[in-house]
Amino acid sequence: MARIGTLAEGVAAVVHDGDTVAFEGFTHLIPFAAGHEVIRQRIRGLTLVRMTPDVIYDQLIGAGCARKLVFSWGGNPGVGSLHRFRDAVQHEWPAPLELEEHSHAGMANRYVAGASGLPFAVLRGYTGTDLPAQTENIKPITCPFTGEVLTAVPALKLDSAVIHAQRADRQGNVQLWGITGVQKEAVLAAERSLVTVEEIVDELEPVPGAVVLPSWAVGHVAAVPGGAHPSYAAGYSVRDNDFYQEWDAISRDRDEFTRWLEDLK
Amino acid sequence: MARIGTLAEGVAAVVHDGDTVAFEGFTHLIPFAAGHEVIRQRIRGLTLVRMTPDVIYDQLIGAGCARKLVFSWGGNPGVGSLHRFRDAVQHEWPAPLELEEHSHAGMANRYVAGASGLPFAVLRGYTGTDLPAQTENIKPITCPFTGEVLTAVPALKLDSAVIHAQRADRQGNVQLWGITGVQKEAVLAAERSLVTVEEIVDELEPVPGAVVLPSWAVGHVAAVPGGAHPSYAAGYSVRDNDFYQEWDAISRDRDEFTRWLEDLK
Amino acid sequence: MMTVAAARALNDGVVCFVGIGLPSTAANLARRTNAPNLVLVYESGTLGAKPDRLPLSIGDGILAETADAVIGVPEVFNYWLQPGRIDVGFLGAAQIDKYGNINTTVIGGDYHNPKVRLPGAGGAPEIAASCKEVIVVVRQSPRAFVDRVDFVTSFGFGRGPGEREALGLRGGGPRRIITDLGVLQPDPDTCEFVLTHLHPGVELADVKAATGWDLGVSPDLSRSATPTEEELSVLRALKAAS
Amino acid sequence: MMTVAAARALNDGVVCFVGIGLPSTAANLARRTNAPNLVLVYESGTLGAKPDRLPLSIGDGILAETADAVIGVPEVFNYWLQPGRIDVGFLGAAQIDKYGNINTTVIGGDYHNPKVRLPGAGGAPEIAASCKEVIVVVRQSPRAFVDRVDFVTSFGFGRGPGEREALGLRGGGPRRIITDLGVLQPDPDTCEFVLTHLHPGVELADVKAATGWDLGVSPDLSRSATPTEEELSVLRALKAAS
Repeated sequence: MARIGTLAEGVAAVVHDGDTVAFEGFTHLIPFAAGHEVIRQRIRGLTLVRMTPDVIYDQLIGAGCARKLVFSWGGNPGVGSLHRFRDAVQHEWPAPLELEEHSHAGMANRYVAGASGLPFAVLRGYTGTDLPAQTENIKPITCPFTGEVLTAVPALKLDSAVIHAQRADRQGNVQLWGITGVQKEAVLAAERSLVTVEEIVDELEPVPGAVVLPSWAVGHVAAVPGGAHPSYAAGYSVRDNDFYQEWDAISRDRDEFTRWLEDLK
Repeated sequence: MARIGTLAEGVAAVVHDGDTVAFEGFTHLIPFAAGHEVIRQRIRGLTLVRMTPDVIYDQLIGAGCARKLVFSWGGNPGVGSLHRFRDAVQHEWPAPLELEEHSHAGMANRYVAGASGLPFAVLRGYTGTDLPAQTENIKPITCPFTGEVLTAVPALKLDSAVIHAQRADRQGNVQLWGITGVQKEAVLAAERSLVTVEEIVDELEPVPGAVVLPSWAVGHVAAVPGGAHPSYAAGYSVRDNDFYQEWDAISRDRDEFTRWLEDLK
Repeated sequence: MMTVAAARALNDGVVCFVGIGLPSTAANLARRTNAPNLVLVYESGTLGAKPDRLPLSIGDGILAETADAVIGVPEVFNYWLQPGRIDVGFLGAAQIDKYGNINTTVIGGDYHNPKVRLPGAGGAPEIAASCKEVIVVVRQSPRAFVDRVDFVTSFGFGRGPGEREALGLRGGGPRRIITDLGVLQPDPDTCEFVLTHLHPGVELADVKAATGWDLGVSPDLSRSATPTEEELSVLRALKAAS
Repeated sequence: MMTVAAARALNDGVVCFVGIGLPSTAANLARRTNAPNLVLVYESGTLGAKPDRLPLSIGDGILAETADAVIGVPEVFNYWLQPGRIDVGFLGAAQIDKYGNINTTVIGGDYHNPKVRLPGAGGAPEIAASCKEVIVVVRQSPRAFVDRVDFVTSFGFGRGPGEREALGLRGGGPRRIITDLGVLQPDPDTCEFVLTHLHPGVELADVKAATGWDLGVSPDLSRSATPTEEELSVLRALKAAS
């Protein structure tokens, strides 16, 4: 059964120094507030896993929480580059950042394999590209029936996963809807999980397109209204596109970013 | 875009002599009316694919439409045996029936691989059982990352798939809800598909838990109210448990069954 | 008594993979008596179903209507069963042997020309492989309790200790066979099932006579408690409502 | 003009995999002009989205609200893209070479110490592999149009004919590069991209100067039609609504 508590309790219980951790949410429902709490709790040495690192990982990387990034697309969606990510890769500031790079299809299948208790996934992917040469984690695999050669990627085995959802009930059953990305897979691929929610309600009324994670498959739940800002929670908030633009200016300059970081703490 | 027509047109267009065909529906939404139309159109030489052959395949097997059955559990759920299936296997009546036998997990993954355009699927399954010795279609596969040995099964590549759904709109978009089984996978794993529906409506109002198959992924749609009887369509009908009991008596005896068959035609 | 004993075997709060028939009845009895927080998972794709009557099939509408979540069948097996998220799996058997291997495929003859063709595997091979523990519920008779099954549909302990580990199976395997006469559990050293409980009114000789191998008896053999009035009345109510 | 040319490249009724930015604008323009039955698939999991304004991100709420179906991200790639169900994929590029190979990963230096770190692959490698055809939309400059890309993020025709087939790629590969100056298409024999259309007011010399390889010219070189009043007004309205 999921434990219901505060954001600070949830982050402390779920995200530990040195963890391989995923904060997921595909544009929608990105758990920004939990990311900020990780920065405040000075958690270090994280291997950050996420399909689209986005502004949330730009912040965690700039704050020095990360040692490695496993990802498939690292940009500020609709705006441009992630400057803290680039600064870490190109100039090792504030620390070197190891990269493991995949395609979306590869990452999605790695989550599925992790959620499925399998050591690897098979896909038609990466063929002809220079990506396999950069990692041990993309290998050929031969179909035992047809002889066809496909691509294998290892399962994501996460220490921890953090997602944001619209709501949970008092038993800790979690409900999310709209664009649901790979959030269910991230939680199921992780040893420990934290779900921040817009609200905790007496009963989860069914919603079309909703994904429900039963309480017994969830570690911790914390009510954090607005916890996805500047991303959004369908039915509760809209995306703060202006902040994504502003982030370009904040993050472009180390001093400007450092001021933002001090304000956060 | 899906073509909307009558049941007879749909069956004639989709299910051909010698096809590898799946009629899917997990207890719920079993396309019985379409199966009966296959019997009426005297379609022959079918390789019938289905996780739970159920009464619908007992009827098709008894009627002599099948040459092979690919399945994972062949019983009359809640009642007992499928007598036509047993008679075909044990006494080759009305014709010999070749069997290819899997577990539910294996069959479900074979559908997923078919829907995914992959030649095979990987699972933790069949280990230690006598099932792999009976078919070429269960083989070991080694994880290229961990060296662990798992099980591979080939994708189901279907010529045709037939399912029943609650409704479609006039563009041929299909909506089903409740227990949705492997129906989406069956349609996506097939070259040709037929969906019988309870009704055709102007607009598909969203329903919690619904699966929607877009028109451009569906071949043929036919309005067949009650087309799942004696199984059921949530929101439209309830399961006719008495018929499942009656089937035990009808199917137990070849003459009794033959009378049922004559009445059907 | 078999149903009551099966219900009692379920601890509160565990996640239980349920098939139709006796397992479903036992699980629903447990949810109303000793295990109110039991989580029922049906292979039709209903997680946390809370039916107020006994479902008549694994795809009964009452399951979807009362479930915490309804998912597709591939997800049941891949996301929930395979990774070992299910605590207890219930299985039936046409034949079971002294190492808890189960046959639901063919009896007699050979595979291609069997004497009796049974329904086959269904979800059982992976339930037997992946659940933390498996409870087998089956009526005891020499025909069902055999020295060696004709066909291994679901793997128990193979031919003895260490085989599950060697095959890489992660679940704990069969921990209990509940019959109409008593309860059998595997000997920790040999993995051979021995009698641990006699149901009320049953004599040891009855059980031995109903077993096709030379049945061992646990040194701790005890007698199952008689069904309570509450258990019986809940069971009657459940059956009446269906 | 780049947007209008991209919109015109979409035939009515096709299923189109759309990224944010110019491809999304072009696809939404096409849906309002020459291709009212265009099916838009966004990688965020919306099948058949019909936004009434331009979405600002790939996960804009308007996409889920107007879609025929909303699915998880793994399903987008596994059930819809991978099996070849998508007719047209739109891709951008930081670098593209004469064989239509695309780089969106790193420029200069080497992979571990690049001069410029770009966002990476996203969905592009599998879009390039699996769609029946790919349309690349990119501003033309010698820095972007290079003889050989620094890193192959998405495979076009490799180093020439036969390579896609040898690799077992099932999609048709890049069939069109639409730029701000004109349109390039692969020569059927060499797979090298040659200029097939000049946009209004652009001279051949301008295009050659903006290309980092010795650009070939199709014998059928023609001039793109000037954007119509309708195209321009729909485009203005789309942009104003966002």
